[in-house]
Parts: sequence; structure tokens; C-alpha cells
Amino acid sequence: MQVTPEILAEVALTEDEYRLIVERLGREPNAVELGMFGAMWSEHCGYKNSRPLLKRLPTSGPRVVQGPGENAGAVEIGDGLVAVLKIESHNHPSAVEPFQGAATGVGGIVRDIFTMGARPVAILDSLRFGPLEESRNRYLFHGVVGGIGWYGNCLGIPTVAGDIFFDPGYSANPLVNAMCVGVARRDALVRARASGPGNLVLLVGADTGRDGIHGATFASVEDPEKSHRGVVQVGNPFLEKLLLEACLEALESGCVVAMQDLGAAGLTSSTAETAARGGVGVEIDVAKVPRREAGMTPYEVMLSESQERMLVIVEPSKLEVVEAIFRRWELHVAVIGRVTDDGMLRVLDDGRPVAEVPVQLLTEAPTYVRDGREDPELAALRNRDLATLPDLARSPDEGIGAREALLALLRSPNVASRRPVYRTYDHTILTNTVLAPGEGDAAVIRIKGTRLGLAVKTDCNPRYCLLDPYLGAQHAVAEAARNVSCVGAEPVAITDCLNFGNPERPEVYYQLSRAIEGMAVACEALEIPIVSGNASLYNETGGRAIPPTPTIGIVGLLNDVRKRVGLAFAGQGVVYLVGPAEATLGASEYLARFHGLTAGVPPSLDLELEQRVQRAVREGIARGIVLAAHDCSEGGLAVALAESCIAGEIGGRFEIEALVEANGGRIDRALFGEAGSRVLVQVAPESESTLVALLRSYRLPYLRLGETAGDALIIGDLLRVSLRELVAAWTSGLS
Amino acid sequence: MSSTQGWRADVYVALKPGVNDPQGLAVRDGLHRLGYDEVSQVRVGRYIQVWLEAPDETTAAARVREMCERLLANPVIEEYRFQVVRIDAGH
Amino acid sequence: MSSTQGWRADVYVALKPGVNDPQGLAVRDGLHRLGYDEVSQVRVGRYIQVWLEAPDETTAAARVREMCERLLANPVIEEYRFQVVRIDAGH
Amino acid sequence: MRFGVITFPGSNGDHDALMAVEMGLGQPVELVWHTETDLSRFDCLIIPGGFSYGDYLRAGAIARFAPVMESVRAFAEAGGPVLGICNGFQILTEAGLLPGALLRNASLSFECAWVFVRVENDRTPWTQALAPGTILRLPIAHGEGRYYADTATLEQLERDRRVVFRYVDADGRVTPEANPNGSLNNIAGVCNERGNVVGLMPHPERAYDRLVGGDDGLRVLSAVLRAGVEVASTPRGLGSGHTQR
Ligand SMILES: Nc1ncnc2c1ncn2[C@@H]1O[C@H](COP(=O)(O)OP(=O)(O)O)[C@@H](O)[C@H]1O
Ligand SMILES: [Mg+2]
Repeated sequence: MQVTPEILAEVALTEDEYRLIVERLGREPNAVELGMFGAMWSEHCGYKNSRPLLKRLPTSGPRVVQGPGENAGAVEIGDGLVAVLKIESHNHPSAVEPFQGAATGVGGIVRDIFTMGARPVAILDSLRFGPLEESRNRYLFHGVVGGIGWYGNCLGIPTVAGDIFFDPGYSANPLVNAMCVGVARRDALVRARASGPGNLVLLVGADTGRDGIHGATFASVEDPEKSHRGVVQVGNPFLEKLLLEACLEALESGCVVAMQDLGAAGLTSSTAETAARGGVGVEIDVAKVPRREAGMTPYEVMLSESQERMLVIVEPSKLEVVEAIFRRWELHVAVIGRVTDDGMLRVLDDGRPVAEVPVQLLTEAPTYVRDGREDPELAALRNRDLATLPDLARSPDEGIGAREALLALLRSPNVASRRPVYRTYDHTILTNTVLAPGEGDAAVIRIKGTRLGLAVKTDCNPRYCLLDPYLGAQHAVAEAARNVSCVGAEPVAITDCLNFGNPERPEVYYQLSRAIEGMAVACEALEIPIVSGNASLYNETGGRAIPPTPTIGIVGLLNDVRKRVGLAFAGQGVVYLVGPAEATLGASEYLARFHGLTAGVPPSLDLELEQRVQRAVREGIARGIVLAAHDCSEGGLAVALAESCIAGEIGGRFEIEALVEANGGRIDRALFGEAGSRVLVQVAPESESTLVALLRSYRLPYLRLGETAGDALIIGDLLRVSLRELVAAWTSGLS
Repeated sequence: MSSTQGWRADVYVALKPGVNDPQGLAVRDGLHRLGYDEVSQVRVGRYIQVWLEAPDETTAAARVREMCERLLANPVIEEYRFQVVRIDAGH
Repeated sequence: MSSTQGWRADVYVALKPGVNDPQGLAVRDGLHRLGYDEVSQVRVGRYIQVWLEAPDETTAAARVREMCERLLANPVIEEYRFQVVRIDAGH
Repeated sequence: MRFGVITFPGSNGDHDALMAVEMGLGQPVELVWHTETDLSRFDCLIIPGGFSYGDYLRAGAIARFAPVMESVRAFAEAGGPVLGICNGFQILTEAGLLPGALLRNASLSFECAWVFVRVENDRTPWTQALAPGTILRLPIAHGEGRYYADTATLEQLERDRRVVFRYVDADGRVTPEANPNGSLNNIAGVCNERGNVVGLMPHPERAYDRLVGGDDGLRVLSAVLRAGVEVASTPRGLGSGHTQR
């Protein structure tokens, strides 16, 4: 075969990489082998750029049962159970076909969970789009939300939480990150490790078509629309539901040695990875793979990314039992090969060898450590002086006042009610949802038959990350953890999705490496291990990268799920702000909306203080003192107050003069400035002194803001807005 | 506007060949279950009727083609065809 | 079976005229938003292609009619029509 | 009373129904796979929600031909209580065991929310313990729940008082705003002539525990037992099923 630059471009390998393959293989690869290398050595499968950096992440802890390296991570949660979690991106497919791209993203992440032997109990979605004023972005948004809902609803797994952010930086490259959480008995957890030479390799589920060939490669190059030539994948959640039940039943039967879903790079990666983990070889015959279409070549079969397929390894004597289970669920089973002891991935086509490559060579892609350099333009934006901006007017006749500002912020698509999205997601199925979307800072699901509850949420503020990737990533971790703490849960594990531009550019590599460092530092300080994750690089078009987006998916644990609180003010009570008084306009939603600026230094973050704030809030909730808790994020204090009032259908009268003072006399900073480590808590009047004692014992800054009552939100003499107006503004932003 | 006439476009949208069609598979299996073993394949698409005004058939067809490209079909996974028929005023 | 031939039935299923069709309304509004003001009405239905074997056209049509009555359309809300076309072996 | 929960490929509310009966009512219950045909051991049947056969074509269209459905029909004809929930309701209408049809929601999107329904008819086994006018708070979760029947059928249903549940606001008023999917006459559930077969779009089986939103659903499920059942507000223990759900 004459290897031309075009051929290498097709499989996205560099000439150096090609030479390395020839050298290690001791010969030139044939076309099938080259395609397999292309897929396995793509960033998506091979983590060429991210792997060296990812070593920095803290992945261990007393609860960790499975860290990164398997299909999903797992942590112990008591009662002999583990929570299994993983997040994954489907950005490129969703840019091409939003509905199916997002749907198949859900399908893939759910398979990652049940492959581990865990029953999926919750789905989350973290979404990023360009502004909704552009019709293309609206099309993407509606398509993506539709696809997520369709797939998850059909499967019968509740979609309970997520986050959405709109920013011009995502117009050409929307982000669709889907997360799934499952529960398993600790002793029933399975690994995707092939073992036992002679064992059979089964392919179960959908027939194979020409779907998504080069998908892994395609997820690792820019301009998805141009680079994608394969057939767009269409999901079949009905088939996945059967696969889910059948796989769990098969695993439960004890007759399965290993299981691996077919994701990016299809059969190539699933066989290679299972073999590599088990230190064995695998031989398969592509002629035995059931096809949806006639005339497929071995190359196409090996690289197809047809959905809803699963690789299952069984001992020959157990074949019948396992086959019977899958047949009962009306699924096709094909024996396509066997485990070998020679460490080779051997592919036959009706007995004729078409590829033979050492497994290790495929799974150990070369890695790159590059030099990063901050983009001077971004540094300049960060260093911009915001003190010269005009403040809001004290009274409306002198200019824009606080009241208009608040209503406009509530209408902002980044702040407004997410109900138009989550009402299209089934979030009550499985009858575990204790706190539904919109009810708390994190969703809470119970685990039947125990007192346990899991709190789940995704988070990442891309503006913070754009202006300072190191600090922004710390915030992402801190905010995610704060959100689960605000419902009363202890953060116990994180799964992360690194969405960045092209890492070959120093400016992007800088963002990537700084963000990972920031995540690591924050996770260490808050003592939360990262047990799984995913990298999606090359999210850029025409040399313009997306804002760095290290999405954090988090799981928190409630030992007694009855002791959770929501964010809704519960009737009359007293409201405190726990955390720093000082806030900043830097990188804030207010600055973007009112001054059209993404600039300034993001809020500072004291991780040690953050830890104490979260501990105190959790203790207050566990002791039953706290009636409601809500984290202050985009839009600052005033928006957080408004959100808790809206949810509780009660107004309140609050004083913030002390805050104005702490913020250099600026009303905008006091009301809408953003800061880390801040939580609003509401307590009953008779619990006030207990709360204060608790906050003191944690040496925390706090402020008594006022009391809830009536049907209007009143903040000093700065603003007075009826609940009705608050609701009208807040519910109009996304509908 | 100069004198226009009433038209109805019957638009047929189907998945491109090769694209996975779970709906079609399910319907095929459903038909098999009912005993229609002679059925080898089923594909499920959309049938969209559009009533519109246009001065002549050529214009009507050109407009409908545009609507298909922009809204009625998703060119990434679907293909379409249509025919335009003259209708009496007021259909 | 005696010699059979390949047929494809193109089945069109639409909501009965009296049944409210919000999807049609939504598509019409979408077209208006794109500037196609000449569109007065839109209805959205299903287009089902069924490949089958049958000894002759009459049998093929009779079988397809049955499939429509039993499965492909719901007579409470939908009406259907179809045509059967001869196809070369192996389509 | 022994409950049977009919399960098709693609059903996903089967487990919730199982839990509601087991944990909420404390009654014996079994999942019945769609290929079974002997239902003689059951006193009542639930056809749960989900996406049987993916709901491709029309919700419930393919499921109605499953082998078990002949036995369900016989069970219903013998007067046995049958409750079709959500997809189960769709299947029963497709099968002709209940009148009308369920169309795509007027909003064109899936709707998941808690809604109020008013009990209109207490002559069915599933509502006999509930006075007409009783307001229940139940979750809905469906994309195709817009109840439709032609004018003559609708008039007859109303005349024969076969509308069992109607969407209302918190004060029990039938308003357009309270109608989540555009159903004619705000219809949320209907019954057959004899009254023993009831279908509804809301999910009583998801409302058996206050911890997860409410327990009004138990009032429907327990009505079928002659004796009232005490309402559970906390989980009663590990349900069956091979892994935690
Ligand atoms: N894409 C989504 N899918 C499901 N729920 C979502 C999604 N986005 C946001 N939510 C829910 O809406 C509520 C508000 O979310 P968000 O504004 O991100 O909260 P916070 O600012 O406190 O992090 C939460 O309950 C969240 O889980
Ligand atoms: Mg927010």
C-alpha cells in the first residue's frame, strides 16, 4: 500500500506516528490495520495530549473502589453498595445532527454504566450553546434537548439534573456532555477484562451498519461538518432498554467473564481494550458479525460505530445459558471470536487474516507534552479595570436601577428557569426522585431498601475558565461540590469532561494544562477523588476555540435521605448569607449582560474556607436546623434570593447595606457581583442562635440578611419586586 | 401580488439508504409477528402536505424545494421528493 | 411458494381531516418564520415503505391493505392510501 | 389480591408498578412477560407505562398484538379489573378495549410534571373508594397523551359517565391551563362500558410514597382492594428485582 499524506490525513495520523507504527510493527500496516491505528491513536481513544496531564488528578480515596481506566468509576456508599459514575461528550455528532447526536450520547454513557454491572438510576446533561438569538443555535438547542429526552425517557432512566450555558464562544461548537450514575452491589461490580484463552467473544445487540465510521477520528479533528463522511448514527433506545435488562441479567447469572460496550472506534477499541486490560489477545472473524447492510468491508466492520452493541466474553460451557438470556430479551447473539494467549488482536474475514496487531501497540498511543502559552488577548481581558464602570443608580430616575437589572438577569438564558428543558425529561420514573430538577441545588435520588440518597449535579462556568482556566476549574469543582452540599450531601466522587480546543495550539494547551492543575488542586483541598472522565479536544472552528470547559459531574452521599433540603424558602424564616461579603463583577453574568463584557478577574477562591462553608452547611442540614439552602452563582446574591423566593412562593425583606459597604459602596457588586463559597441559608426564627453558634464554630463569615414573608422581594430601598413579576421574568428566559 | 393559484405539495421524506431506521425495524418485526412473513424490509418516513399559493407550477415547485432543504427534511440523514398538484380555490 | 415477485408498497398515513394536527401547525408556523407566507396549511403524516413478495399485484395490494387496517394506520384517527410498485429482485 | 403487571419489550414502568403494589400496598404482585398466556392466577391486572416496542409507529400499536393481549381481553371480558397506565392506556385503546385514541401532546413535546386530576366516576373497581370530585395529585410523563375521540363517541362517553379522571387545577376546576396535553374535555382517563377496564395517562404507580413526591396514587391502586390500605410514607424495605433501582 502506498501511504500518502492524504491517506494519513484520512486516519488522522502524523507521519511520525506512521513511522512509529512501522517501526514497532516491524512492517508496514495494511489498510485495515492503519484504520485501526487511526482510531485507537486518535485523541478520543488514545488521549495523546491529555494523558500526561491527567496523571496529575487525584484518583484515590477511602471510598474509591474503581478509579479511571474502566468503563466507569465507582465509590463505596455504604450498605455494601457502590455508586458508579461517568460523563462523556458527544459534541461533534451533536453539531452535525443535534437530535441523534445527543440521543446517542445518552445511549453511550448509559452503556458505560450497565457494563459495570450497575443499574443506571440517573442521567444528567451539561449543555453549551451559542446565543439563542441565532436560529442555528436554537435549532441545535431544541434538537439536543429533544434527543436527550427521547433516549432517556424511552429507556426509563430519569434525567434529573444538569446545567446549561449560552455563550457566543459555542456558536460553531456546541457541547453535549451526558453523565450517568448507577448503583451496584460492591461484590457484583464487573470489569471489562478479557481473560481465559479459549473463552468466547460474543457480539450482542444491534446489527452493524456503516454508521459513524471514523467517529473517533472525527471527534479529534476540527470542523466536524467537513471532516465527517460516515453515516450519521441513529439511536434505538428501545433496543438499548432490552440490552440493559439482558446485560444486567447475564451479569447477575455469573456466567459472564467480561463485558464491554462498543463506543468510539467500535469493534476495534472494544476488543483491543478488553484484551489489553486482561493482558491477553483476541481473535475475531468479521464475517460472523451480523450486518444491517450488504457489501461491508472488514475495514468498515472494524470501525463502524453502530449503536446499541455489546461485547460479551463467556466461557464456552456457559454459552448456552448466556445466549438464552439474550434471546429471551429478543436480542441477537453472535459468537464472533475467542480470547487468545498471544497478546495479538487478530482479525479474520471468513477465516482469512486481514489484520494482526499487538494489542499493546494499539492501546498505547504515543503521548505528547507540549508547551503552553497564555493568549495575550485573554490576559488583557482579565486585567481590564472594571472599577471605572458606572454603578447602578440608587433611584430609577437617575438611570438603570437595581430592579430592572434584577429582572433582566432573571430573564437571561443563563439564569432563567430550566423548566422548559427538564419538563421534557422524565424525572419521576423509577420513583426515586426526592429532589427533582429545580427543587434543589442538586437533584437527590433515594436508593430503595436503604436510607441512602445520592445527590448529583454538573457544573462549570466557562467565563471563569476563559479568563483564568486554573481558577475557573477550581470554581467548577467547588461549585459542583457546593451544590451537593446545599442539599445536605457529602461530595464523594467526581467525573470530569474536558472540553477544549485544539491542544496543538499553545494557547489551548495552556488552558488545558492549567485547568487540569486547578481541578487537581481543588479536588485535593475538598478531598474528592476523580474516578472517571472523558476528554473532548479539538472543539474549534476556523482557529477559534470554545471557552475552556472542564465540566464537573459530581455525586454526593446522604446517609439519611430524609434529611435533605431544597432551595425553596420554606415559609417564614430568617435568611443568612454564609461566606465572604466581598464579590466581584469580574467574569460575572451581570457584566456580560449589562456591559457586554467578558472581562476581569474571576472571583477569588479560598479552598480552605470553601471546605468549611460546605461542612457547616451540611452539618446544619443534618441537624435539622436549616430549612433551605441555595448556592449563589451566576447573577450573584440578588438572583439567588429571587430564585429561593420564587421556588418557595414567598417574598422577603432583606438589608444589604453591610454588603454594599464591603463592596466599595457599589450596588452592582453587592447585588449581582459573584463570589465563591457563598450559600444562602434559611432557618426558623427559633433556630437562629443555633445557626450562629454553628457558623462561629466553623469560623465562618456570615451576614444576617433578613426575613422571608409576604409576596414581594424587597432589598433595602434598592428594589422591590412582586413575586408575580419575578416569576414572569424568570420563566420567560428559555421559553 | 399578481394572480396566484392554489397548490398542494405532497412531500415525502425518508431516511437515506444506509441510515439506521429503528422505526422501520420495529414495524417490520411487528408485521412478522402478525404473520406477514413476505415482508422483507420497512422504512418509516414523513408525509407532509403543504398548501400554498404561487403564480405557476414552476414557482410553486421551486419554493417547496427550498422549504424541503431548509426545514422539512434534514439533509444530513434524510432525502425527500415531492409533487405539486393544482387545487381549486379554497381547497 | 409458487413464483413470487418483489413489490414495494408506498403507504401514506395522515390524520383524518377533523383531527387537530398541532405538528402541522408548528411546521406551518416554522415556514412562516422563514418567510414562506404563501403557505396556508400544513399536515404531517407518515410515509411507510414496505418491501414484500407476492405472486401478483392484486395479492400484494390485498395484503398491504390488511397491514394498513391492522397495524399501519389507526382508523380512529387516521386515514391511509397506498400504491404498490413492482421492483426488480433484490431491490 | 394478586396483581399481575403485564410487561412488553420496552415497558419501563413495570418496575414502578411492582414497587407500588409491593411497597405501597403490601400485596403480592408478579411481572408477566408478553409471551405468557395464562393469567388465571391474578385478581387484577396493570398494564404499565413505557415505550412498548419503542412506541415506533404509534404508541401501543405493536404491543396490542402480543400473545398476552388475547388473555388480557378474555380477563377483561370476564369482568376482571384492568388498569392501563400511560402506555398501558395507549395499548388498551389500540386494542379496542377502551374507546378513543391518544395523540401527540398539543405542545409537541414530552411533558413531565405533577398534575391534578378529579375523580369523575366511582363505579369502577379502581375508583370505588373515591368519592366523585376527589382531587388527586399525580405525575404525568408522556409525549402522546392527548385524548381524542370523535364527537359521537365523546358525547356518549360523557352521557354514560365513562370519563373517570379529568385534568383540573388545584381547586378542582376544569380549565385549559390545567390540561397538560390538549386532551378533549380535559380527559385524563376513561373506562369501558362495564367499568372494569380503566385507562389513564397520569401515573398512580409513581405516587405511592411521600418521600418521592406524593402518595395519592395509592388511593387509586388500593381502591381495587375492597379494604382500604394504610398509606406508606416511608420505604418499606427492599423490593424484588436483581439489582437496586
Ligand atoms: N440540562 C439540564 N437538564 C436537567 N436539569 C437541568 C439542566 N440544566 C439545569 N437543570 C436543573 O435546573 C436547576 C438549576 O440549574 P443551575 O442554574 O445550573 O443551578 P446552579 O446555578 O445552582 O448550579 C438545577 O436543578 C439543575 O439540575
Ligand atoms: Mg444557575
